[in-house]
Amino acid sequence: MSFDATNSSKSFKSVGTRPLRPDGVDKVTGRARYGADFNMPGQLVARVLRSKHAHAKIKSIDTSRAETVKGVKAVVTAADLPDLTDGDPALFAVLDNCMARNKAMYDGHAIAAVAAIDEKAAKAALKLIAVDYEILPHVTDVDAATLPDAPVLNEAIFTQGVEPKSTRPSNIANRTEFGHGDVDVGFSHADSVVERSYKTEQTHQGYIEPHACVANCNPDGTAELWVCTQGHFVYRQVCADLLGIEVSKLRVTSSEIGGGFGGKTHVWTEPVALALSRKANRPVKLVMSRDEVFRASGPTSATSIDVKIGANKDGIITAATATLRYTSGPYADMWAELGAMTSFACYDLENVKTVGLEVIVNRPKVAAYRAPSAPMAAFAVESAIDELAQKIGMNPVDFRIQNVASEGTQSSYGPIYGPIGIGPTLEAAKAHPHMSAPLGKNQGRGMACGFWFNFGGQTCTDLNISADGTVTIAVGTVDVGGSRASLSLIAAEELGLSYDNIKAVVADTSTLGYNDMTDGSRGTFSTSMATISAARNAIEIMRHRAALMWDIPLGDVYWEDGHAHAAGTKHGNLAPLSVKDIAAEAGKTGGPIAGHSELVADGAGVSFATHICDIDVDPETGSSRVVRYTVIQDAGKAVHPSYVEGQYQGGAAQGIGWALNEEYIYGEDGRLQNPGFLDYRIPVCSDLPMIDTQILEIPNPKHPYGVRGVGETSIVPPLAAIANAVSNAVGVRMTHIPVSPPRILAALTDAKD
Amino acid sequence: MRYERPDTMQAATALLAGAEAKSFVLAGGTDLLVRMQNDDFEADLIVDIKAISGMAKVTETDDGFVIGAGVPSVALFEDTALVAAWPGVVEAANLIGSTQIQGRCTIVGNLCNASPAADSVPALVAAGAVAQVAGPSGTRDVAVIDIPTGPGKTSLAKGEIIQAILLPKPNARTGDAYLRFIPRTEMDIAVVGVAVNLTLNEDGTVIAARVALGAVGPKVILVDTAAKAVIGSKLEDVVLQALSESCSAACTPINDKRGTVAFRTQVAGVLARRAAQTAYTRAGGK
Amino acid sequence: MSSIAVATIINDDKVEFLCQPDETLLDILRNRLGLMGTKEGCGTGDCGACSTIMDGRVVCSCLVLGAEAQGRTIETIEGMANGSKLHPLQRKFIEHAALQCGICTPGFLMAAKALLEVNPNPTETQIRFWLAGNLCRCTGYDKIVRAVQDAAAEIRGETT
Amino acid sequence: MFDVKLWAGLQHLADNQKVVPIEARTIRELLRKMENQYPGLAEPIKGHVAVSINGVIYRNDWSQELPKGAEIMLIRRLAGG
Repeated sequence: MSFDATNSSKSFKSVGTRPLRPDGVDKVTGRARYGADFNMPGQLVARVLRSKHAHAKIKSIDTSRAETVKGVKAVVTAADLPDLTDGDPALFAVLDNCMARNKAMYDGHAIAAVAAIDEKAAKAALKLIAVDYEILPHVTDVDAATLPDAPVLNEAIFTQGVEPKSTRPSNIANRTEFGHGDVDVGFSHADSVVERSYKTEQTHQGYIEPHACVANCNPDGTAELWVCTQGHFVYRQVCADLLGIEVSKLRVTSSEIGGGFGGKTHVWTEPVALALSRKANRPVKLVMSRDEVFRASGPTSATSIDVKIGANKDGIITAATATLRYTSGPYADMWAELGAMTSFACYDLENVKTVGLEVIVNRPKVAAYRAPSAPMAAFAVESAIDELAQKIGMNPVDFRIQNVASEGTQSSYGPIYGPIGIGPTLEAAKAHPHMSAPLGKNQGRGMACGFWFNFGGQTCTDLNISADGTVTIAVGTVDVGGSRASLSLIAAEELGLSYDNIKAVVADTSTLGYNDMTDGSRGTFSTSMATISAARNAIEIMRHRAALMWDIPLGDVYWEDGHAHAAGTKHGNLAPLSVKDIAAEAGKTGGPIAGHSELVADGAGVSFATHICDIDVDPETGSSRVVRYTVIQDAGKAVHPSYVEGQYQGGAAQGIGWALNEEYIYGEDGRLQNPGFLDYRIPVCSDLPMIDTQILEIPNPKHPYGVRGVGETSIVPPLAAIANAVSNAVGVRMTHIPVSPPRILAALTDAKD
Repeated sequence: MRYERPDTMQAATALLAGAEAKSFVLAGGTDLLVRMQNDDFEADLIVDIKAISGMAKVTETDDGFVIGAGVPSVALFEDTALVAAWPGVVEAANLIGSTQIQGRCTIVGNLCNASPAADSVPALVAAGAVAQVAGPSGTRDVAVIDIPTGPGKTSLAKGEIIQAILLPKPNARTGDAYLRFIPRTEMDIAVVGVAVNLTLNEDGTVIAARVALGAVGPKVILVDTAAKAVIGSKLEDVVLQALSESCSAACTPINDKRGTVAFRTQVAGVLARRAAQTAYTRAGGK
Repeated sequence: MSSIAVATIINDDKVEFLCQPDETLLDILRNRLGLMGTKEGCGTGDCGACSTIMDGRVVCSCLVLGAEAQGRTIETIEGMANGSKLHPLQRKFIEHAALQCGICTPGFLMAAKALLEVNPNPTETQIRFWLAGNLCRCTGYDKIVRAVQDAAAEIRGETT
Repeated sequence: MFDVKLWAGLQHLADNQKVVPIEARTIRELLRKMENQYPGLAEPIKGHVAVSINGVIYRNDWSQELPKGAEIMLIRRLAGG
């Protein structure tokens, strides 16, 4: 805990360069092993039976016929996953979501599962499981669920956070509030006010790799899990808790991960695979189909948001309020709260109030999706900001600059900001050639700002120096987008070695201490801190070894540029010792040389971005195309700029998809209509232009190299940037995301009438 | 389930005619294999017709073009004579799915799948294409428009296979075009599809027209009123307006995950106008 | 269901296998032949992760029956490099950081290879439309398109 | 002495106080004293609380020292993607 993470600005040799990623060859030759690419001897195939009802009481489940199918080795239901959650509601929600206990809460909710020698037998068995359902009334729409006549989905849920205490069960699980000042007074000073309601539809992270795992429970109480996950240590903890396995007896190995974006921070089927393996006493492979991924894993919230913002004629915002209703699926969670925290975070406001309402619906359990909850809030707020700027006759970038938060501003969610980067991104946007480029006919330009937190958290790195002077680093944060390259650069920088001398691997849960997940933009931020710390520890050891090799006092040995140097001239101009020199003698100077670090990388700070986008709209069909897109974001320090750009571009593309075409569509029957990539329309290559990026580097004072997390913020502004661009192109304010062609055409038609 | 790959059409139709339960013809497989992924899919027999001679060929005859049932869409695009004669049909066939799908999917499969939103079907109907149907008792020719009877349903009898599509040689000064609306730029099913086929006289006046709509009714719609609106004209603005209105009026769409009634109706008219202008230019009109 | 014997050529090797009539080529490659470089993202031809080249045309192997491979020539990602020498597309994908998670990469490489074989000098628009059947959720496609352009230039002999 | 601000979700567990004055040197001491004063806070402090010190959010490092005059706020532990 003594590690000093303070930024000490320095010039870099490795950090900031763009070497080839260490896992590149494996990934372009098909050798990289993902979740579904692993097999064990005697392995069974698992399939899950899922509810086709949006809401139904499970009166009984009869698995007896399924068990008689030849080749079937185990059938499990909720009875095989007894409740060991000890009153922890969040953990119970995970358990109930893995396997429905009393009620099916959404189309796709797991009811039972089968392990068999092949897929055919498993499928045949699923058809023979008899479930007696009592169909219950359902509700999937966020607003409908809050109406007084809506079916109450969970009789045990009473709205938390209201006074006086609520006495009737409700689909509003909790109410949270943030802000400061007096908004009524603020609005009384406003010359112009914009007040509107907005809606966004539910989207999915849309990773191309479906969830997949191989589970193996042994009769001696040990177990293994091979799984695609953003956090194998967290999966280990949750699975051990749910199955009653001692944590250290469950070894979890993270495979290469084919995309996660938050959706693989949460267990969905892994406890089921373990339960099947335990019952069958055989390894079990469970791979979700794409249909299952959409119906039963991690979408984000659908939302309905009311915003009111007032400004005086000088362009100062005098008050701002927002009420944010977020769906969380069938269980209480905290998604609306995150929306309420982030909504006005970009601005310096004297009077601000946000209220979050968490809404229970018959949809899948919501999981984090890249800067969870922030994009929807930003859509509503940044749309209103744009409209207000127009109303008072200021250009949108100047209006934002006028009201921007900076060091010392009290954030809308409470704390006072340290040094932050929103102002510089806005200034950069204002100066960017994109901002002044001419627009064509039927084109519109939009801009928006976005905010997200950075996480730190528990992190370990083991750094081992081999006899030839090369170095392996074993890290515990899953590499989702090139972090092994970044962390190798960091180790090379700190040790003064070349990048090629470093090999980074992701360790399994039995070979490294606990690590939090790769989430909250923390992977490179946190593990680079642990890696720097581990490297410094190794350097200390190497100084000792050099002193021994030279037989001089430790105090006379200093480290520079990858070498131990003897200080001054009193030791007879000893030639510096390289890492290789020292490593070669390690056996004689005290054994293998390693550096370890176990730390909490707290104090990660916050992250901001500004996006600009041009859209071309066909006013006759409502078709729209993004023709130019620019991302400006503060990275603190870009360790591997190519992969920082990649995060900016990828987040923007996901946001563009969300803004234009992606949405969960539910039928009257409460069933998901589009659980596939055909009708859940993520952007394809021909939908997008090149996405320009501008990396700002405002060093993070709380990181030795000034690094900030960069993974998530880029998905926050696009919804609003696109909506603003479309609104400007067609002259009608678009308030419902996605702004799909039917919505644009309907808005144009309504405006004409 | 059995998989059979007969060498002759007689053998193929006999297999299908003799099948006791559900059987399917496999050509490109881009619809059939998707259906096979469904847990509820059951079949007793799949007959792969690609080994039958002639299935994989486009043949130009004195009367027109014979497109075998196994010809993938991409091969139509590679046939320069066909592209010159029926650019609208080829562009429609080339809108089905991705590059990967293009390498496998066939216009016969597109027709037999009987989706109201099939891209190539309106273009074939506008072009006056004929399906050559082989059955246990010989072959018969059926107008393409008479093959689909509703979503997922065709007029083919048990044991019958469409072995080829016949496209006539276009008359002089004929041009066709197909446009569809999709939310993205690729990979979507048509929300609306419009095909227009025009023949002009020497002064550029339309003397024959066929206008067909997809995805706005339970099956492809041939819009006679739209054809009447443009015959005798040079596609003046008022004529295009009439064409557009008659197409919108002919729509009988539904609201679904891909589009609304209002959207489909409105956009059908817009695309009809645009497709007509392209067809007119291709026919040599100015 | 009785098994079907299939003889085919995969990555220049004669390969024989037995399959069930309803098994896809993707199932065969992954489960029977151990060629797991070909990925399954959807199983319905919508994502392109399972792209392979069959008789010179790129196809979704999830939409081809194993039995249909009889007598065909199939290329998969495992056959793309020439020994230890990467194909220019493979090298440029790494150089341009055109992959993040990498699950879509084998499919993109197969599709891009097929493109450059028919069109050695594609425009950006042609690249984008050709690759529209390959979904990538990480990159926003920018670096993928640049990698393909650069590889094409190298294959044409225009750059290093 | 710090005036520790509570986020709205905690206030009902602390006699509806928005601000609680506490004397403490580290986060650990701060949380322990708050728990002692308001036992209802024990449950959220166990798993759902992060501490903001001058705008920097600490989720885990309870040994963090509290600088004189710092702005201290208890906020929700967040989830990320």
